Amino acid sequence: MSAFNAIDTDREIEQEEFTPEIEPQATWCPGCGDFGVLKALKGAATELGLDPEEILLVTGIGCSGKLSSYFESYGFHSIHGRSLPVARAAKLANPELTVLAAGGDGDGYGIGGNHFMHTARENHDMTYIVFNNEIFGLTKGQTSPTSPKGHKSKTQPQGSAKDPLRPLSMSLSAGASYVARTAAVNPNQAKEILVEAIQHDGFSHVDFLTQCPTWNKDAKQYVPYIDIQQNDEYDFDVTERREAAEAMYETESALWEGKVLTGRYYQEDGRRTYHEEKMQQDSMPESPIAEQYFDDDHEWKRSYDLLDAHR
Amino acid sequence: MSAFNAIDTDREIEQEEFTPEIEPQATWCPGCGDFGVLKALKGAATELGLDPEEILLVTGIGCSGKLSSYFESYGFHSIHGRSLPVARAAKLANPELTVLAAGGDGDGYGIGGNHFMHTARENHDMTYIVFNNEIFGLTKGQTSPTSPKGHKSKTQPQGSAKDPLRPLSMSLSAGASYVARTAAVNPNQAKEILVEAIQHDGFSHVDFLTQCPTWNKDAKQYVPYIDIQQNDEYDFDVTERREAAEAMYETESALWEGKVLTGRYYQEDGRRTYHEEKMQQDSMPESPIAEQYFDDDHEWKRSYDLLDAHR
Amino acid sequence: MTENELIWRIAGGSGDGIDSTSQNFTKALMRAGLHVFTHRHYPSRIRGGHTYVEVRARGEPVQSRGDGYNFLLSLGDSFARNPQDDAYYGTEEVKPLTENLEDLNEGGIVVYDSGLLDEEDLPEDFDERAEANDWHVYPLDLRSIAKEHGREVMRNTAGVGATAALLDIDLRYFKELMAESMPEDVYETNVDVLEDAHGRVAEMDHDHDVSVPTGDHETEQVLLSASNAITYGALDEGCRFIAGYPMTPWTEVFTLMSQHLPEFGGVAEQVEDEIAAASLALGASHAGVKSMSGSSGGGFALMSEPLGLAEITETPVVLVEAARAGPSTGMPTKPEQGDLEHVLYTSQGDSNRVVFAPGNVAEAYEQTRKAFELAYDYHIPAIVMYDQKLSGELRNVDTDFFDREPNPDPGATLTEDELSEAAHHASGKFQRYQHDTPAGASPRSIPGQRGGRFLASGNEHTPEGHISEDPDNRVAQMNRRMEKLDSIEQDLAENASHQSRRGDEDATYGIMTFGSQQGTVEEAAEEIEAFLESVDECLVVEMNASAQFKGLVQRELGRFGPRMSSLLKYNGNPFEPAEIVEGFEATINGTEFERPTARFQPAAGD
Amino acid sequence: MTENELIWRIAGGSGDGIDSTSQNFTKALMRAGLHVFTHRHYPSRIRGGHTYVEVRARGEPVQSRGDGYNFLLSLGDSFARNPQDDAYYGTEEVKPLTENLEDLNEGGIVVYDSGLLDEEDLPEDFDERAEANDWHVYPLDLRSIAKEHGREVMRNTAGVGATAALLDIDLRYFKELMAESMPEDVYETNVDVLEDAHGRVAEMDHDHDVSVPTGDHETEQVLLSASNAITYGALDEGCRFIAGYPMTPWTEVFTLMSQHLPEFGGVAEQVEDEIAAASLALGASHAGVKSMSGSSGGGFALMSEPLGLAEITETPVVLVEAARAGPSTGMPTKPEQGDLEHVLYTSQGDSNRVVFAPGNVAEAYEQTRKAFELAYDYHIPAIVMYDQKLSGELRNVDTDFFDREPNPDPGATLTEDELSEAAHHASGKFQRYQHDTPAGASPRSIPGQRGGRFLASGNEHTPEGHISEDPDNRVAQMNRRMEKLDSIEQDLAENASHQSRRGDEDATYGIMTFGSQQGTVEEAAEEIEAFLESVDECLVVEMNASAQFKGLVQRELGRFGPRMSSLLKYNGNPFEPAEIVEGFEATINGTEFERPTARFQPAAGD
Ligand SMILES: Cc1ncc(C[n+]2csc(CCOP(=O)(O)OP(=O)(O)O)c2C)c(N)n1
Ligand SMILES: Cc1ncc(C[n+]2csc(CCOP(=O)(O)OP(=O)(O)O)c2C)c(N)n1
Ligand code: SF4
Ligand code: SF4
Ligand SMILES: [Mg+2]
Ligand SMILES: [Mg+2]
Repeated sequence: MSAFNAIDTDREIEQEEFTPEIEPQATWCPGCGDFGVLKALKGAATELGLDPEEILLVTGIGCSGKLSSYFESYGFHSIHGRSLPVARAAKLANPELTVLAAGGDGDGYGIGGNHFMHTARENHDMTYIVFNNEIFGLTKGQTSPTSPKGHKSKTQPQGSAKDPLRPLSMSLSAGASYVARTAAVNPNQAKEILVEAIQHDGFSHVDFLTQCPTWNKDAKQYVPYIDIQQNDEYDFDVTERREAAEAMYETESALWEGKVLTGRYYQEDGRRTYHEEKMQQDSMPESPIAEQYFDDDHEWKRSYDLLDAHR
Repeated sequence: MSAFNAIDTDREIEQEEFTPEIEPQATWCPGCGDFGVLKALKGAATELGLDPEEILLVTGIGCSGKLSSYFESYGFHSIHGRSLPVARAAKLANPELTVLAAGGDGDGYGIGGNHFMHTARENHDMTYIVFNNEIFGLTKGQTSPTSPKGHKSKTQPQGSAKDPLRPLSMSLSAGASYVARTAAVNPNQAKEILVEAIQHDGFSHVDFLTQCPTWNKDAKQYVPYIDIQQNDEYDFDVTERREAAEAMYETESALWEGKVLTGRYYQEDGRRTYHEEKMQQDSMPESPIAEQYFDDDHEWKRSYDLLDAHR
Repeated sequence: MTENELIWRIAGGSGDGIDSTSQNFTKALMRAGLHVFTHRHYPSRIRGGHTYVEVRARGEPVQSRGDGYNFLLSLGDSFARNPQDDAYYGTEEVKPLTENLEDLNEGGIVVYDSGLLDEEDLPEDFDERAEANDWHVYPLDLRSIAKEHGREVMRNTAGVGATAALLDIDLRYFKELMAESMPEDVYETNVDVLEDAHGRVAEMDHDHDVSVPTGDHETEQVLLSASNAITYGALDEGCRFIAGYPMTPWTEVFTLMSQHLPEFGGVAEQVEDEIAAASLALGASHAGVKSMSGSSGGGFALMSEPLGLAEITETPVVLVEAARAGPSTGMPTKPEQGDLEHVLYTSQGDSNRVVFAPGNVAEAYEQTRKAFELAYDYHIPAIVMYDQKLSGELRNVDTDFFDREPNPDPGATLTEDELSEAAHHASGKFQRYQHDTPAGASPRSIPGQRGGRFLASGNEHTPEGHISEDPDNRVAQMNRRMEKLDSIEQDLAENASHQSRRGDEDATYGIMTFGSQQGTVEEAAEEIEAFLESVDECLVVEMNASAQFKGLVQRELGRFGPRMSSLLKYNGNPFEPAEIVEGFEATINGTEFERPTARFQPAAGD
Repeated sequence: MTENELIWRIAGGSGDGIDSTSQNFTKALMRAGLHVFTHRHYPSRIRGGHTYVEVRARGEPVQSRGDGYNFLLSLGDSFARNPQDDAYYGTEEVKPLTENLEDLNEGGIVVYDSGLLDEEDLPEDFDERAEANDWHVYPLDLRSIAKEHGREVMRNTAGVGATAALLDIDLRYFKELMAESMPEDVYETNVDVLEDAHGRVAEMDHDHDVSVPTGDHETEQVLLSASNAITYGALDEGCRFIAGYPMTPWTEVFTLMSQHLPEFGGVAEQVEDEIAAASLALGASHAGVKSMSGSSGGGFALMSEPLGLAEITETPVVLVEAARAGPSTGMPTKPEQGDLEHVLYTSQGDSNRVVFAPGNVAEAYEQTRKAFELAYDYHIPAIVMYDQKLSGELRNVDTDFFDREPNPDPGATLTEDELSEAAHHASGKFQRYQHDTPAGASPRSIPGQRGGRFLASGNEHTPEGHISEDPDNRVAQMNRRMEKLDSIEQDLAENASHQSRRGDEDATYGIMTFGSQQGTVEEAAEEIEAFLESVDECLVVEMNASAQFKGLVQRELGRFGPRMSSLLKYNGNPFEPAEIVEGFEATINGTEFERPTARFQPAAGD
């Protein structure tokens, strides 16, 4: 018995099913990289044969956060920086759901940075997509934690004095088990990477370069880009942490100089997901907790059985 | 003229001046590693000839947070996880102060993790001491972000399912320009490292292993320890980021196996502090802002001069 | 009072086992047929520092800690700091004795451990005070007795033996309890210590009047604190997920839930901070599991933003707020009721939540269950507020009280079958937030259900959850969300008011209070109105400095200000009955309220 | 009203330059001698979506947006989504026209850009409605006029030219303003567009009655919003540090401060989140700099914990709360006054803060200065609360109003000389938190000062700041902190009430409101009491759903509930005068309040 029949259906899924008829067109600005994420995600979900109703997509606040308005599935458009804690609990409540979290660079690396680090180390089996446009889009163009040093904005009129944060390196140190960077301008790679990330068992982090033509005009549009898997100059083993770390460092530094490197950086297989770790320690029930409430045969324990300690 | 005559005095400083007569004895449990931090800090401050009144010590909440009660100086015992934002603003307000921040592993790597990362990347010229006892001390022994996987506590009765966080690696990826680990059981090294950290121009991070005999009995007492600078097996260049990263990774992994490595891991010289970066960009006045209010000759601009834009 | 009650206080340093010793003592008295009540006092410090537990026992039910106390067992603080000139904490060694003398009633007993405290360390005026107050002092070398048979820590057991001898309590109960909890060899040495101390004291002169009352329970009793009761209420109501971050005193409920949830088929998560904790509770609830989180003081403050998210997305959740003395870190181990307004109003925009403030163990259980029920029926955050005082109070309750059915009902949640009949947008998106629904809540679906997809959004939204700033939709959604409170008020009025009124219907004077003493629910103001209508003057008793509960009543009713005086206490200790009596007299007679421990604030003149 | 005022509305898509065009239009009218007032409406969207600005101009001072409006310049939304079946947002292209018709007064003018909107796209009933309402409709191909001379975006300029022609406004003002802000070549093409559009329209039939009133300013005027005024108040009061994180509408003040502070010798920091932002403000203030932070809605909610820290450590700080429609993300670009209780009570423990709610540009300046003054004199957090409505309102103010001296006084702060005379513990530690001080605040020292070392702690503390749980010390410290509010109330009563009362002293009926319409200060309840005493019935007008301001008055006074009716609006738009008139009639006559846009709540019967 399952109370959740959208999960693991074998219906044929069409890509259009992921377009909400109720709001089929995004309000992103013309030329915005966010369209690229939406398209890649629709493509990936279709390729994976996912049912819109077995996906929970949790987003933060920002232009990027509107993804859940434009992608048809169960959605949770939460608050700024908190998509990950909402998402990972939903996964614990029902591990059979496909759980995706998404948000901007401000949302995920700024205000939400700590949740990012802690979710990564726990290795929850979910995918986190960060729309990295190196800017705060929705609030009209302020410096973000990935904006290059010297970047001028209304709140940093003299230019940012801060070194930008290194999202890939941080992710690896924190413990993400799949780390990749792709770009809106590279739709095929983006879709493939999302497919891999969703398939990956564990926490997968995709740093998605999304140009913001409205507020980040000076920044490169992320072209030309180099796919490090396609380019002999960047030959390294994505399963080797040390090599991955170097490639990430180089990629992050290169971007500040205007050179756009993308691709898979790290993939650790065989590491237990958080769910598996908890099972291992008898601190997680075998079947999804969410099902208990729909299961008439479930045996409900009661506190009356615990009173011995109080006599 | 200075309104702050405790700064840069050339008085002879005695170590006892750092003991508050009003509360000369700490309430830490017998055998607690926190005593080691207090002693090392008193020693370092004396060696550096600092006046208690030119130091601002900002602490978080935890057993560790009580440091400001037992170290005589200007102190700010703030709230859980927020010592760094309080401290770095004080430094901006008056760059001539010696600013120290301190707190526990829960305080700094758990709830305060994001401030740690962002303060590091900004490279504020201050020292951050984390009392790492791999446990929540003050709240009575719950699992902390550095508790080893499998660690049992009241809130994780079956054992922690989480990989502990890597404080040194995170610090490096985030952008700290001085990173070291020392231990309460190694008082000489601890003092020397604190001296270096305070002298360092930029953000220095000291992960200070402090045994908690009350709640973390199973954990090693951090003996025997190896000083990596004293041991030929660990020969690497602390000014080389890549080598430092490897040494950190190894050190963190070793600790989970019970092997205690300590020493200096990374030192980046010549990088501009945040204050210098802001000066460079004309977004920071030359003399301490705090002095303006005591300077009768200071010229105070007024909004009346800005009205042209509104006519 | 001495004849029909015992108020026994055991004092020492943190980490000296005061807590567990007092708990066994209380259980023993309960097993002996008495009603019991404990009050705990401890510092924010792991080892050392003055701590005590008071145990009150009567033949009748006990509601409060009582006035003063009549038996002090002073054990010494083995982690005391050495005395040092100018140190503001003074001589910690003698504190287990000296700090407790002020409240000791006339004719009371003092037993102190002369093995830890030399006679010359006693305060100079000690003998004088003892004489003036007719205290009966027994210096006993408990430490040596303990050491003689076993280990020094067993001096607590020796103290209990001495108490039993002085009060003529059967040792049987203590032995039983020790046997249940200790390994054989430890048990044996403890019994030796117990009996030895008992024997020695039994031989002494007993010229005091303190005695243990007698009593008899009709049914079996259990001893619990409100923290236990909240935990059990949550478990029985089907809560299977908790996320939290430790903070005193919230840690108690969090720890208990963490220990029980795995065996109950649920999950407990300790996470990076309280913002995450509350957000996880929302995530799990959204995905179909009855969920809770909670914190104290500053930790609850961090939940402000997710709390608002729960309100607008109508995600059911129960939060526990375990209050302590504020503001900020304040006095982390001391009780206060200063968080009422914070809990009612924190988070931007109009609040839309239910707040319970249970007043005792039984109410804590009932109201926690009700909190879950309302949260899941009405899709609203429900907050159970309690405080350090309640979490430290152990009380006896009939075992039968807990013989209830668990409730697995997920509330206003549809099954897939029901979903197939429910209202959808033409495109197939489920209308989870309909404009008009009978009781306020619009039934929800759960991710993974076929036919249930919708968007939950912190932005104002259409019936399907899509972001909308349309003014008419806005008004409809706001009204529906706000109406829930009316429905809940009605529901509670019909089914369970959680408010109790005692005494004469025609009383001229009244006393009103909430929380640790009595329960209240936001918005359920009708009964209070009727009460205030009926009395001429009323004293409002609360543990905070700004009269928040009185303010709430005034806010809701806009009347009766001139009838209400306030008695406020915020020095870290709960009220004693005598303070309330004096405050009440000040209300009626206009006499001066003279205690420095609390503040009387007369009603504003008309 | 048509004769003596113009209410001009310019509508289009976000990103189409509506804002700057309307601003220049307003300045032009101001320069022409009129009093002006703008109202801004925009969606939470960067490009496209229906946005408008309304400009009201009169010969007399203007206090509100007025009822409806009489001139629509509809420019089209160049980022409109294409119409699609089932999409709930409908046909965005025509929204700049259709969404604005409801409020257009009888006899009003409509100018729309026929270059963007074909006649066949018009709503079916458009002609009918125009006729029924006697609207005068001018379809003009503004887009082509713009393209002909320059670039398409200049169609705004064409629209202004058309407006000027229809209303007979001298083009001189517009040209001057364009000359001041545009590079030569852009200016020239714009002038061409302006004149061309003007010329074409001037030739048309003008059978409407809409006209521009005349006026004359005695002194030079400046045009500002409350955001400008708050910024200027802060700068003039010596604020030299700000930390923040962007959030609408708080971003306005934060951006303005960030732009000005470097030239004013201060520092502005954009940081990782709002918890950090508030904490930085405390850190800088502690180290001696007058500091501020602030946010909106959820961002302010995150400041709850540091706010409490400021209260107990007595760290002076000014926070701005720029409210918007909640709960949670709510309607981020729409005004509401739903955060009042949140701002008053968030953070655990008894609150100890001052809240200002200025009602217009001048008050925003004055009260921000006062906020800093009180914060630094009394060591208390002071909050300036305003909202989207005030931040979007541009008003003219006498230039002379700003001709004031800056205030570098650091408040209750000692110099080293004064410190050497001040009270110290025997060990030399400064007693920064003395039990008894005349006005509530105990003067502070600044780190780095010789002889000033002390500990600031979020825990309850001794005079030197060391952690203490002593009950007597607790009561003394709490009382002193709470007393500040009394001192402040007195200070304000004597020096600056920030409350204004208009109309007849003997009025039987009253209207009461706060914030965007009028200022109020927590605790300064006496004047309100006198006012309520004097009237028989009172209508309380506020932009939220739960009558928070009325609740506050009732909480403080405990009386007058039965006298106060509420008029509540929470659909995202501010009140229009006619709604208030109708609400007032409902109060007095008991007539039905029939508008769906707001809710009337009669006073609870006695
Ligand atoms: C607590 C909180 N602080 C601030 C905001 C305002 N805010 C909304 S989106 C955003 C940042 C947007 O930047 P990013 O996360 O990079 O997303 P983008 O718009 O660029 O996709 C901010 C600061 C908020 N909604 N909540
Ligand atoms: C916001 C908030 N959450 C929780 C707490 C409770 N708390 C106090 S100290 C502490 C953790 C202590 O652990 P750590 O930071 O490692 O310090 P230690 O006591 O081990 O030195 C916690 C959770 C708090 N004070 N504030
Ligand atoms: S502002 Fe930037 S990120 Fe946002 S929708 Fe426009 S282009 Fe995209
Ligand atoms: S509990 Fe642990 S960390 Fe805290 S004082 Fe005791 S030994 Fe030290
Ligand atoms: Mg961004
Ligand atoms: Mg710790």
